[in-house]
Amino acid sequence: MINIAFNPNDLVTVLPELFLLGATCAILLIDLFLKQAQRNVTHVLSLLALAVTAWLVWSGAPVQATPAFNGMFVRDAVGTVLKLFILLTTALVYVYGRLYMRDRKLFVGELYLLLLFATLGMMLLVSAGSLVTVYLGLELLTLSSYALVALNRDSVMSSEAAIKYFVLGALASGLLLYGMSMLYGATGTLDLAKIHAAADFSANGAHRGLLAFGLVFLVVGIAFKLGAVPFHMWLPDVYQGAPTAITLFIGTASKLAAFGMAWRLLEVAMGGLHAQWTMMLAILAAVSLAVGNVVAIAQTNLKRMLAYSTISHVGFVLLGFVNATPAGYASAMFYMICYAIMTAVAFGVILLLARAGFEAEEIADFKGLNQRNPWYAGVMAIAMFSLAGVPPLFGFFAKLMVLKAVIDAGQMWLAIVAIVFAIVGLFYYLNVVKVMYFDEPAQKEAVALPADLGMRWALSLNGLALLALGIGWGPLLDWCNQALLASTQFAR
Amino acid sequence: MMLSKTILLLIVLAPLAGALIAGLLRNVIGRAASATVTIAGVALSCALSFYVLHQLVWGGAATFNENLYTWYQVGHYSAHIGFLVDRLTAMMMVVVTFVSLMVHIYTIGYMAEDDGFSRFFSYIALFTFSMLMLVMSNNFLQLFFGWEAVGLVSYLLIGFWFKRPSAVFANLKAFLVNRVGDFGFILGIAGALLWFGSLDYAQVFAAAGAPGSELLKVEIIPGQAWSVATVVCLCLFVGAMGKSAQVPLHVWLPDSMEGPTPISALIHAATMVTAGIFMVARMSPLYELSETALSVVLVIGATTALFTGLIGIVQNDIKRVVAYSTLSQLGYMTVALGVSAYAGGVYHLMTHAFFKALLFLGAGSVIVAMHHEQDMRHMGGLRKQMPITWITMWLGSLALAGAPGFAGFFSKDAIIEAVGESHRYGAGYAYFCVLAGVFVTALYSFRLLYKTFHGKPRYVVDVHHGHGHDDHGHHAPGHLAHAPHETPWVITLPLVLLAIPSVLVGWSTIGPMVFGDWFGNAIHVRAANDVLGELAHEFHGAWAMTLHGFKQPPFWIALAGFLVATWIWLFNPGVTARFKSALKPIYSMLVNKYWIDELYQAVFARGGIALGRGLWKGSDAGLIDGVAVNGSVALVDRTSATVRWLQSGYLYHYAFAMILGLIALLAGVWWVAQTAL
Amino acid sequence: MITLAHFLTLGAVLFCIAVAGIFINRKNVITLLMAIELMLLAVNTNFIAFSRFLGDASGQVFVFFILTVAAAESAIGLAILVVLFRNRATINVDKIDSMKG
Amino acid sequence: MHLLSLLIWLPILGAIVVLAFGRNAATARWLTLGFTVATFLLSLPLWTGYDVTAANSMQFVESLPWIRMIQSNYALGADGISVALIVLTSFTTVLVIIGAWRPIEKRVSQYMAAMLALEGMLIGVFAATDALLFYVFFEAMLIPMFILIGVWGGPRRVYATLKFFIYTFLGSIFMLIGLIYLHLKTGEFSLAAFSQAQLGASEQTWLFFAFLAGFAIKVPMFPVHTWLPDAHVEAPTGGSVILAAIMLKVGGYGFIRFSLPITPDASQEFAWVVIAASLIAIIYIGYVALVQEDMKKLIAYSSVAHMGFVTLGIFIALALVRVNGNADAARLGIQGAMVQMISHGFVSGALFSCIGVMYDRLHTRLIRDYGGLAHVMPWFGTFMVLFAMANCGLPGTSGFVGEFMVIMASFQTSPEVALLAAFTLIISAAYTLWLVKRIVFGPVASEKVAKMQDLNMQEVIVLGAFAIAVLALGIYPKPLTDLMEPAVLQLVQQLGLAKV
Amino acid sequence: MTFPLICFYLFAAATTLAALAVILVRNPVHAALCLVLTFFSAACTWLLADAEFLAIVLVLVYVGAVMVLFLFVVMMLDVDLDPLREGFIRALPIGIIVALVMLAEMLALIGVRAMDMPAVPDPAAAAGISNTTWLASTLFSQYLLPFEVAALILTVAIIAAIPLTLRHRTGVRMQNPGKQVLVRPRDRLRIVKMAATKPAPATEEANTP
Repeated sequence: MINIAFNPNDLVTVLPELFLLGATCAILLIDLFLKQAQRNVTHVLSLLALAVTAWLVWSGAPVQATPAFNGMFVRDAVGTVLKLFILLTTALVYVYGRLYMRDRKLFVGELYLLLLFATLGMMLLVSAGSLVTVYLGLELLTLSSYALVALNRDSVMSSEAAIKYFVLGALASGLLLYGMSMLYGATGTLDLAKIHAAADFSANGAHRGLLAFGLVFLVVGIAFKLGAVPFHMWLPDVYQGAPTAITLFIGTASKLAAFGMAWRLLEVAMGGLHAQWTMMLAILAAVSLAVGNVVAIAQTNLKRMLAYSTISHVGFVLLGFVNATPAGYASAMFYMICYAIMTAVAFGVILLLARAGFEAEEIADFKGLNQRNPWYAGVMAIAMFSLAGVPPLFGFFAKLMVLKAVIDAGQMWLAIVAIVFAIVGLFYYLNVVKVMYFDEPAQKEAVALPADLGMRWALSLNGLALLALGIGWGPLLDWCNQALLASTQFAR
Repeated sequence: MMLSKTILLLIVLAPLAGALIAGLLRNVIGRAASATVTIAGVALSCALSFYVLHQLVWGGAATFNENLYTWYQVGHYSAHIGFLVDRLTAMMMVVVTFVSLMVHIYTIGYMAEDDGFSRFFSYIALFTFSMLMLVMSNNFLQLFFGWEAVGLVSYLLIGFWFKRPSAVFANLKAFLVNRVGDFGFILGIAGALLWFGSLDYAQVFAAAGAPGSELLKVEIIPGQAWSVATVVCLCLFVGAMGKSAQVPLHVWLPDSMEGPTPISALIHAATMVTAGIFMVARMSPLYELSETALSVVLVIGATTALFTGLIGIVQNDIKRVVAYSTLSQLGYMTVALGVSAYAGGVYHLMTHAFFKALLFLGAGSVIVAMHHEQDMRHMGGLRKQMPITWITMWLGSLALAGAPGFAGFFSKDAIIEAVGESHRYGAGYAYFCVLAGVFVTALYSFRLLYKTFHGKPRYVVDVHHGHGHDDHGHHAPGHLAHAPHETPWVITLPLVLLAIPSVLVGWSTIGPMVFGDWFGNAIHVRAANDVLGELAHEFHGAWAMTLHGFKQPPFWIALAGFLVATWIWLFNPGVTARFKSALKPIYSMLVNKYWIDELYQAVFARGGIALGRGLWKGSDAGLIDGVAVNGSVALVDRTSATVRWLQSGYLYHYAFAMILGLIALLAGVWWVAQTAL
Repeated sequence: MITLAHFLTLGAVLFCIAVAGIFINRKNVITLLMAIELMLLAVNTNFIAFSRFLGDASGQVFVFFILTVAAAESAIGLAILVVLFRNRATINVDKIDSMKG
Repeated sequence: MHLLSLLIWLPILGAIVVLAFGRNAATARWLTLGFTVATFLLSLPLWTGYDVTAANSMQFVESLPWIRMIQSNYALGADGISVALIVLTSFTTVLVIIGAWRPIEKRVSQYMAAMLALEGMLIGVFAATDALLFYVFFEAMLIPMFILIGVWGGPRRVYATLKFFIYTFLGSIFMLIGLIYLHLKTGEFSLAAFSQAQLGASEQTWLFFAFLAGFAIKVPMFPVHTWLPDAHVEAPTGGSVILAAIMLKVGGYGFIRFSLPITPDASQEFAWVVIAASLIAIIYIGYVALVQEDMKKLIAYSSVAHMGFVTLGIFIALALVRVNGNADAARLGIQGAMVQMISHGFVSGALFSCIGVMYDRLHTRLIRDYGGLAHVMPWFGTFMVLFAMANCGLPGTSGFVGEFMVIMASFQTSPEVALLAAFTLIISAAYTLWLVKRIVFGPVASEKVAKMQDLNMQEVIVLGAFAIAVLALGIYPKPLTDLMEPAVLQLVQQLGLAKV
Repeated sequence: MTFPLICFYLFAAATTLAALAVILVRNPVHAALCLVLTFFSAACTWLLADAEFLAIVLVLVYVGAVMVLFLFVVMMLDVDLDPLREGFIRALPIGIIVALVMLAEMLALIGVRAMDMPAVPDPAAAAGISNTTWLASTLFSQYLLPFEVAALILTVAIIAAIPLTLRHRTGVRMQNPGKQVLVRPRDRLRIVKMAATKPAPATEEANTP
């Protein structure tokens, strides 16, 4: 009597995820038999897995969005773009973090497995077609993240960060679930596209209150994941407390995933209520910009400063949402990708400079870097200028597109708020450049950097990418735009 | 026939070439060559100027008015560099180049021992170039160029001995005061451009002369419609006041005596300071449109003529006496302009150039002889040691005082009579001033002669006191290293050459230049204002005028001045002390130059600095930087330092924040839902 | 007769108690976790109620997943708590503030 | 022939080359000199090749699609105004490099690279005809300048450079909002499209103020000038020269390129704001300059005052063409502003170089530490006096030309404005010559001053080149005004047409 | 008022009170026990909504596994209780106010009053199948993918929890019985040969002068 409707084609649709799952399981088994000295095998295998997955994502990208498993999963262009960058940034976490983690005796199989599982969760999340998949993907990601943050279990900071992250994350997912239950109640379905179709979004709709009510909780859940004020409180502590490589992961890949979640929930499911949520997001964006930028100024810890900087950047991403059109989402996605690349550079340099027993996470640790390691000082400066939004670096163009979206939405005041706080933001980014270039180093001689050529090349390329994308950002923007156009069209 | 453009260019460029060679290559070519090349340039220029004058006066050459090149051309606005050479110009060219040549020659002797010998030649040649550019200009732009260029050279020369603080103070002061004049001048030019549509003299005069141009009015102050001619003329006259040192912008000229004496002769007596007079004469078609402006010119000129002369009486520095005399004489010229007797003014300009240059160079000769002692209180009885200087100085002083037959007599008498004839507003006051001025002129002129050349020597010769360089200021006042003796021929020759025209030039020129139509259309006087034309009816030749002069009040007044001066300074030198104590308030007023310098110093210099400091500290550093810029930064910093503690580190606070955020969003949605329904 | 409103109100009340619990219990992490469990219970009640009143099974399926995930979450959360306790010898939230500002 | 592209990218390529191969200081210097000289030589064909008779004033046009989605192109072009400023840039940079030959000793390759990058971006600003491209160059040049001041600057360099960066960024980002708005309005980013956009009165008003924010700070105008003195005082000599000689011009250029054509009606309505600020700059700043104790600060303030003439000339043109209907006078005003910009480039560059010469010898910039330099450094004294005279607008020097034209033009519409503007004759002479009096003239101030050496080879080249430029422009400005005339004419015609 | 409704009220009241107790009692152990009670009562209300399977799962999984885990941890950590209650009274009013405001907003927004609709006939009962079957058919058809993902999540929980809590203590002395057995006497005892005589004390002689 149980009718298991199983379409084998669905497996093709989820092939990248399936492969990654298989690879993860394989790595799990292989890793069990490796001695600590052979851990590099896991490293290479994981990178390989990510690369193949990325290739599968890219090569198998369907022309049209393809749902699978009864609409639980949708493979569409937005998902493709986000997944590729998620895979890329996760790979960067491996490359940048290897020596750092080894120095801290965290170079263990679990690191790789949890990251792979988290990646899988993110891929699921950004392709989710149902509230259930959103929830499960999210939990797969966050549960792995909690563990990753706590991975350095002998560190007071790490465990403190983990507990904060965990409690607040659980609270947030509780709130999100509450919202989902309301949506379900109002529409009788968990499928995102069907919610949009079934819901009566008109002002006098039967379940209008329920929908609006659920929407608030969804927004809270999204805001938490992104780190928008006032749901941002976990972010600075987690950034600071987590091992830097994990911070890099949380700051880049999982933010991309959060963007995907936001888009799925807000546009695909709740597009009809955009008048409501744009208003909410506008306020959250304004507050995030203000708090993020202002508080970042007072920071002396670079990771913490970058956390507040993240909050402010999230404000910008939300600005893109305010113009609830494909172009607006495209600008937000563009911004998020840009942000991920920039942040990867910043954390990459921190990781590069960190040694056993030395975290290189205080801003003062960067004093006179230009005299010691001019090339990486340059890379870091590029990242900082880009984060600050100074042309011709990539960060500027992301800001440009978002501002365009906001102004297009007629929310001039938001644009003004954004730029005013972007100015405030200049202070702390420039401060880092100032420290690197203008201050005298604590010690004159060049610091021996870890001899990981792969990391050096990756970091250099990553930094130069900010410059290159600042000149040739058109294709990426086009890509984002087309992805969102196609996906939004399909969702309707 | 036409004047050759090449010749005119040569006149201008020859001194410039000399200046550049002497200035830039002075270390290469040496002192003698520097002097030679500049003198050659100026001599060429002088000769050609005479030739041009000859061509114009006797050769029947037409007025030359041509542009050399366009400076800029924007729409119908254009500015050019070009020459207007008519008789007025030619006369000025001759005066300038002649006096300049004399000064060049004189300088060889005067500056013989100075380190800056070549530099000095470069400067004065450059001055000659600038002054020629000024007088030969056919447009306002080039006029202004020359105007400022001579100011620059004046600045450089006053501060020639730049190690002396007083010299660099004086040159700054001179430049700034002149700049005040230029401030008005440039506005006048702008006004001419606006209302008469061009920078070109000919076009401006044509537009101004067109019927109805008097009706043009402008309301600078709302409700007060002024004739545009008045505005333009007054503005231009401000420039003239600066350059020609009219009250109240006269303060720089006495201080300019810090420069070497040849400069005082060339720039601050003969040529540059008369640029204002020349300019007003050149602008006569404009000035004729405005009675108001002319009245102002008249009153200012008269005031200058009398009151600066008074100061001359109490000065002890030989050059300063001559300087105040210059001021006073410039006042006379201005008065002439004010009564529309432009030709009289220009004529006095010319005669004054000769005798005042003579007086200055003579004074310089004395100074050289006295080893750069300038205080007359330490002179006396020099007539025996330096007879040539003595005689030429006497001739110059007689000319200055207006002794009948001398050049100064003709020019000054013409002016005084013209003033007496005029019915312009302020003419009565002016008449009183110029008459009183005659007395004053005689007084200080002869005082100078007596104190310098007559009586007993009041200096001491310390033969033992070093030898070699006559460096300035090395000796105590009144102590000389060597006995004074007559100066070399390079100094005395110019004195003699200048004395000749000082004495004689009036005889042949007064008729045509003042009472005739010598200047032609270079000077334009409306029939109603033509006081010189009135006087011309009574003019029957120079001889008759001289004889007539003996019957006129100026002569008697001058004679009175002479007698008083003789009585006091030749026979009763001690009486001055009694005068001083008896007329103490007046005396101290004169010694302190009516406290005008102090007033300016307090109001403009110190006031300006105080204002600047106030603006800087108060507004720039205080308000804009302190409050707005750093204030907002500090505000952000403080906010940051405060707001960061919302991130308390406590888990429950974090949870609160989330819950509160949720409640706020819920409330917002609820509120929007309520209002929407 | 039991209506949807009854269940929803129960859910809301449970939810609010959970919120109040978070506010009141400022010190003990475990109680915080329990409050969150209460919140999940409220959510589940909602889902079940909606599922019942809509005649749709997916709500109940969702609850099934929530229960599963909550179990996993508790495992990880408590593991983190243990790690924390080992490092700090306390689970007093007031003492866990080495990172702030 | 992609001349403009070449001019932009050659120095930037040079920056990379110098960074890569400039380990040795001498190599870095010679390489940089080579690149700058090449750029300068390449910029000359712009001037000689510019066709003043052509119908279109925008020449050397290049266009490549850049960002298709937002219709932004890599579009370059130069009219007379641009050409003049580009040549000024390439000329000045050569001198800056020569001037830095000896004084810059630490991290030479980075200094040189920053200068080269700056040059390329500055040329980019003047050549861009796409608003986004313009903005990118406009902002990007802050980065090398930030580094230049911060690394090679004086004791308070951090404060100064941060202030400089944030101040200028603040203004320009408001402009960015305006650009985006215009983009949304027109669908593209080309300046030509922007100037043809039909805009309502209120739109124009806020756009005008957005542009004003950007350019006023750059110029800088009162009351947003306070970054300039600090930046100048702390910057190394080369930085000061570039800053004063070229970067400030970007503001004036922006007014001409953006404010006037895009928002003519609002510009007209609010011209009084700019005119008032310009007049305040001329008088107020003049007084402030008078009392400065630091030479660089004094010249910096004087720059503010002089740039007041630029803004005055530009905005007086609006009143002239709109109210008085006097298009020729408007052209005169804009020409005056442009000539003033070019001239100020030479004069301020030269003055900062002079101060650099003194600073290199005595390591102080306080006026009271100097005195009697004419005695120990006669050639230096000559140059200093020349440039001081140019600074106070002596006819025959370039400083006079622009001021004269602007005063003439402003008198055509308002004698009162001209009256206040002409006040510069007095006040600029007062502060400049008082400065000269205290440092060049007077008795030799101290033993240290007595030991100062006269100019060396590089300094003579730098100051001599500046002097030639100052005099040439002062004596015969027509080639420059002719070069710019087509562009100015076109602009003035555009101004005549109301958009509302 | 029907019997199910009375039951509902009873269980709901029990749930609420127990939930209140969870957040108000001092001792975490008591709180955990109250939570168990809450879950029980809630499970009963679920039964009233015909969700038998989930009600049982709640009791089995939650009460049986999760709550036991909670208790285990509470007891293992042996927390000092007194400091944990500080500030409780101070926070109470705020907590109550916040909760009430929240409740009011929620109820207002949901529009509870509009929700007084009766339940549709139980579809499972209508189809003549059990609730569990009904659920399972959905779960394994429509929700196959999530089901697999849920399995993954449990795997992650294991992978995560083990390294966090498993601890190879260093410095702990343990006995290895195998080694003990294999030990030989000569491993423990070494016979050292020493000289029989002791050298005479030299110190006394040195001390005598």
